[in-house]
Amino acid sequence: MKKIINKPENYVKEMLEGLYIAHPDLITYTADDLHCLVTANKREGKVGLATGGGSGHLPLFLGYVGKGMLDGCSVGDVFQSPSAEQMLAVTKAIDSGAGVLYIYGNYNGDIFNFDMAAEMADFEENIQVLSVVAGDDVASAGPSAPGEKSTRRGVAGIFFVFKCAGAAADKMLPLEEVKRIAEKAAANVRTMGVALTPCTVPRVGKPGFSIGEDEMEIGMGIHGEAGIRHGKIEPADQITDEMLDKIITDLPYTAGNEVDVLVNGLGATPLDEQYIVTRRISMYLAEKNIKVHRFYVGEYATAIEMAGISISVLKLDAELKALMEAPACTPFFRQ
Amino acid sequence: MKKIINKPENYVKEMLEGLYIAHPDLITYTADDLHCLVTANKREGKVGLATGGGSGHLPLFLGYVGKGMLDGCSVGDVFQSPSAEQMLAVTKAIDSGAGVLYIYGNYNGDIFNFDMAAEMADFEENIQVLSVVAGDDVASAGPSAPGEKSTRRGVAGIFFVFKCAGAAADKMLPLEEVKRIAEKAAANVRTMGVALTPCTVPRVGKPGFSIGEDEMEIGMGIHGEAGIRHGKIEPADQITDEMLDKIITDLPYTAGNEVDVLVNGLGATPLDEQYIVTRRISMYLAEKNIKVHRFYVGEYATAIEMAGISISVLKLDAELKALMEAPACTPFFRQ
Amino acid sequence: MDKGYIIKLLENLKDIMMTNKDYLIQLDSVVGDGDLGLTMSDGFLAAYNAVKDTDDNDIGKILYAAGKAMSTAVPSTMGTLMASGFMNAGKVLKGTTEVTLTDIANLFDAYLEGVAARGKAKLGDKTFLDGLAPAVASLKASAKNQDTLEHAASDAAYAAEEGFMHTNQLLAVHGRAATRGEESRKLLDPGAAVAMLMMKAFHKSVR
Amino acid sequence: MDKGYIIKLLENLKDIMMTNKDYLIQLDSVVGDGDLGLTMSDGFLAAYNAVKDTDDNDIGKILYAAGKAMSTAVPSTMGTLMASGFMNAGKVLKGTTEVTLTDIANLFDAYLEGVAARGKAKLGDKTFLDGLAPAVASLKASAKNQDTLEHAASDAAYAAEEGFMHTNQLLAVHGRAATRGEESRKLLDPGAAVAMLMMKAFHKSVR
Ligand SMILES: Nc1ncnc2c1ncn2[C@@H]1O[C@H](COP(=O)(O)OP(=O)(O)O)[C@@H](O)[C@H]1O
Ligand SMILES: Nc1ncnc2c1ncn2[C@@H]1O[C@H](COP(=O)(O)OP(=O)(O)O)[C@@H](O)[C@H]1O
Ligand SMILES: [Mg+2]
Ligand SMILES: [Mg+2]
Ligand SMILES: [Mg+2]
Ligand SMILES: [Mg+2]
Repeated sequence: MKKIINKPENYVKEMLEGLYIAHPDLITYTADDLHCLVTANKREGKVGLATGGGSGHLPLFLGYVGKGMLDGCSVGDVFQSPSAEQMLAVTKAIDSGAGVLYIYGNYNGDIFNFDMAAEMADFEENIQVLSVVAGDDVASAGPSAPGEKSTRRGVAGIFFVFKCAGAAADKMLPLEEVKRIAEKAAANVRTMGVALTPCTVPRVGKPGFSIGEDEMEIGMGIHGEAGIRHGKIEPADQITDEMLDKIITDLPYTAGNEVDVLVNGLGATPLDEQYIVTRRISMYLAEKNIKVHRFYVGEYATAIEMAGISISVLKLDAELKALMEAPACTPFFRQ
Repeated sequence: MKKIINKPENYVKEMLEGLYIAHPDLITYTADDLHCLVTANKREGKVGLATGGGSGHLPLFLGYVGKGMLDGCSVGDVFQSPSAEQMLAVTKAIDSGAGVLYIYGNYNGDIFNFDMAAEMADFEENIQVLSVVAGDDVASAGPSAPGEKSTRRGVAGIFFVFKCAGAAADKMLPLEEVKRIAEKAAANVRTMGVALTPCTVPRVGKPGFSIGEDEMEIGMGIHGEAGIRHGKIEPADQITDEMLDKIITDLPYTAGNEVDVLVNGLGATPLDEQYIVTRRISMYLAEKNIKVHRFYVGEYATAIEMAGISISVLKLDAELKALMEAPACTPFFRQ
Repeated sequence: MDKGYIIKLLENLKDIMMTNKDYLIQLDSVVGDGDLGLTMSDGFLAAYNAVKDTDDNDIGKILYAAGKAMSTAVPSTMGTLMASGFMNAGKVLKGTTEVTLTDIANLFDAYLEGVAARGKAKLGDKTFLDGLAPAVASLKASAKNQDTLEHAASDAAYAAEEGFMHTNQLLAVHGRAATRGEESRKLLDPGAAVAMLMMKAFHKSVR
Repeated sequence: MDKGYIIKLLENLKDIMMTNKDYLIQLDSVVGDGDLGLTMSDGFLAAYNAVKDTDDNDIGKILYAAGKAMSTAVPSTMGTLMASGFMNAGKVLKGTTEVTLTDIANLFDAYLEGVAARGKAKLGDKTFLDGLAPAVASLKASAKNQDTLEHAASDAAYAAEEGFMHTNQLLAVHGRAATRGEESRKLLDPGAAVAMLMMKAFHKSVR
């Protein structure tokens, strides 16, 4: 395990201490608990937006707390959900009477805890809480039947949901409206990833799985969940096309659509490669007559030090487009 | 070589194509040559700021072209200088009569080419060009005697030089003044790095050197130049202290000083680890009674997919502090 | 039986999870991420510690407090589910200071309900429910038959064990195990093992 | 001799770099990054191609154009240094359409100056200069003695070779080799080998 860390059991605590030191203008914490991160710039009367999840995905989740995006984030141990109590503490801190919307990824532990936190907020604190669960990874399961709960994992595409909902809340829209927008963004985003190397949870000390020296795993999840196929590494253009084929046909995205695209590095993959993929996406979508409104390129949701890339596509309408264009200022995302 | 690329010989070209696709509002190119990158928002009457250097260091160098920082960048092949002609093309495109300042790292190839370009600009185009060469890596050589040229390599600290000079040019200061400020910033920044893994130049296809499975190299350069010692990996706090000991005593930085600090990931090291190091730096400097004005944390200057971190410290006075606080908007840096 | 019994039950639950820590780690390592032994021993310890010296006599409140402590200590899948079980049992038994076999059947029924409401799994989905549900059914039948507490607990423990042993017939549809598809079928479910251990501890608490 | 000779010289320079590509790669692989064979063959090819069909009779302009083409083709350390040599020689010989031995001595002297001005190395720093400088000195002496061109070229080639062979006594202070400190001393300098090859090609061009 090649990591610049101290004791593995202090990994998350020390990372959080560093974060608060570096971004005092944007974030702070509540309930005397470093894991209960909240904005340093609370706006009265605004719907509070909270997320949460395991560590190991920086800048996800906490990096999107700030102006124009989220108001709070409860932070778990690496790849582990934070507790309902921590979520409740964040909820209490960010509510200013307009209610709170939870937006988080589709993982069992997170769902159970956010549900419990929502009940506690209602029963114990009389705070109205609604929830939107994002599941954008087309590789993780087939599309769900109408009315059925999605079984897809939430991955990098949640960034778009944060951005749209954050801008909506910033416009002082009411809770139900912000939820509608978050759901609309979530319903219109699809993601797929490819991994080249595994990642190591610091407390475990060795990779949780392995990928052959000249192999890749298409569709692998951000905790190393199995993908849809593994095989020899192929040229970037070919990998990109395979991922886009899956993404495009799933929603589907069709000629005449306008989209935002997120090209996301999973941790160890240089920006150069992300731009090589960006180039191909642009060619591919142009051929399908799908117009790219804007590319976002960089590390937005990682899997510790996994090498790999994911592509997320958000289908825009006038409403989502305007929300995507709104300004935002968080530790990791500025626009 | 685990990379998501197409033909290695197209690595830089395709990366650049992706960049122009993703950031059309900020950057474009001149002389019909993708390697001659210039701002899309030229300001008449402003001193032009140009940099350049080999690829493989994203977001260095081109990522800092935009508003409030640089105006142009010539882009070489991986770890190779661009040509004087490309530098000249950039110079011509960004000059608007106020002259051009070159700011680049202390490497032979870059120096020779920038010198040649400056001569061409003078002889052939009648453009006044001045140069500032940044050499901030304390591990690469001892301090130079007064009046002597520094033999230190330029590494991540050049970000501070770009930022200060960029803000000065943005204030419409004349060429000599912008140069004075760039030199002052360069004179007050020191950097040191540590590497855990090697990196692979795509056209070479295998790592240029190796580091033992449980070893690190303190002071390694961003092309894999040998450091000052290698040994077993140590806890993050210990590594941080060793690097800071070298940095602090070099300038020196003393009690009562105010500084900006850049914690830079070299490519494969997760943000978490960068924040763990940030935490320690904050403790260390507090003990020395050196005040941190601001932390910058993230990937600012990489060595392809090297795992490792560098720390850069800029000593501030009122002038540099104000310049560091000025706004900037580039593909990779927004403030 | 008063709150003293409930606290003893919580102590026995804690003890059995501690004793079987490695067994649960081993089961979860095959199917999931291997943390179940740690989360269950830490979680039941936190539950017990939170109430062992309580002044409260309200059995419902005690169970609710134990659950909340557990949810804070171990916010993992099973940690939160077990916490939800205790909290729901607490709500149902709120105001009770004495319990009979019928109350205990209700307690575990409410626990099962709490887990099911939280996790939204169905019987046969290869989860904790498939271990606990047969035991609750057995307890209810025993209560109806007015069996002795010890006899009822013995039957319940047996039913839970059978339920657990039966999980290697089932296809996983929740959590990490589900990502294995058909391959998951031949494996025993770690969460159902926790149900079996709970019923063993319950049996011990009434002997 | 008119521009025809200069173009033939450039052709011979290109040929010798092509022929010795692997040799230079091998030398540079020991000390540096191994690219010297590629950059020198590509660079001298570009220089030759840029002027081989020129209408210009001005030898100075031809040399300058050759240098510029080289700097564009191979912006590496040696590429830029060789380009600077040609460009400075071009400046010095500007307006010349015929050359004698004295002019050629001046040409290589200006080349040396151009490289030295660009690279700011001193003699003895274990660089290209340590190969070319002895050859230039020899050429100047030959011109003074009014030697035949062929004899002068032969002496110059011999001097350059000796200069090159002598670089394994010197400590590197520039570029990648310098990072090896004392260890660099026992190695031959690849850049100086280029100087030796240049003089060999010059010798061939006048035979
Ligand atoms: N929806 C659910 N309802 C009930 N039990 C569940 C549910 N999902 C998973 N489980 C149980 O949780 C067990 C795994 O728990 P745990 O190790 O805490 O999960 P993880 O480590 O994956 O978060 C499974 O063996 C299963 O019995
Ligand atoms: N300042 C200098 N002046 C003259 N020659 C130099 C100088 N620095 C380096 N050289 C020559 O350059 C050679 C290496 O050239 P090259 O392979 O192009 O360098 P790199 O690949 O490191 O950029 C050395 O062998 C040396 O002879
Ligand atoms: Mg588990
Ligand atoms: Mg777990
Ligand atoms: Mg070389
Ligand atoms: Mg080279």
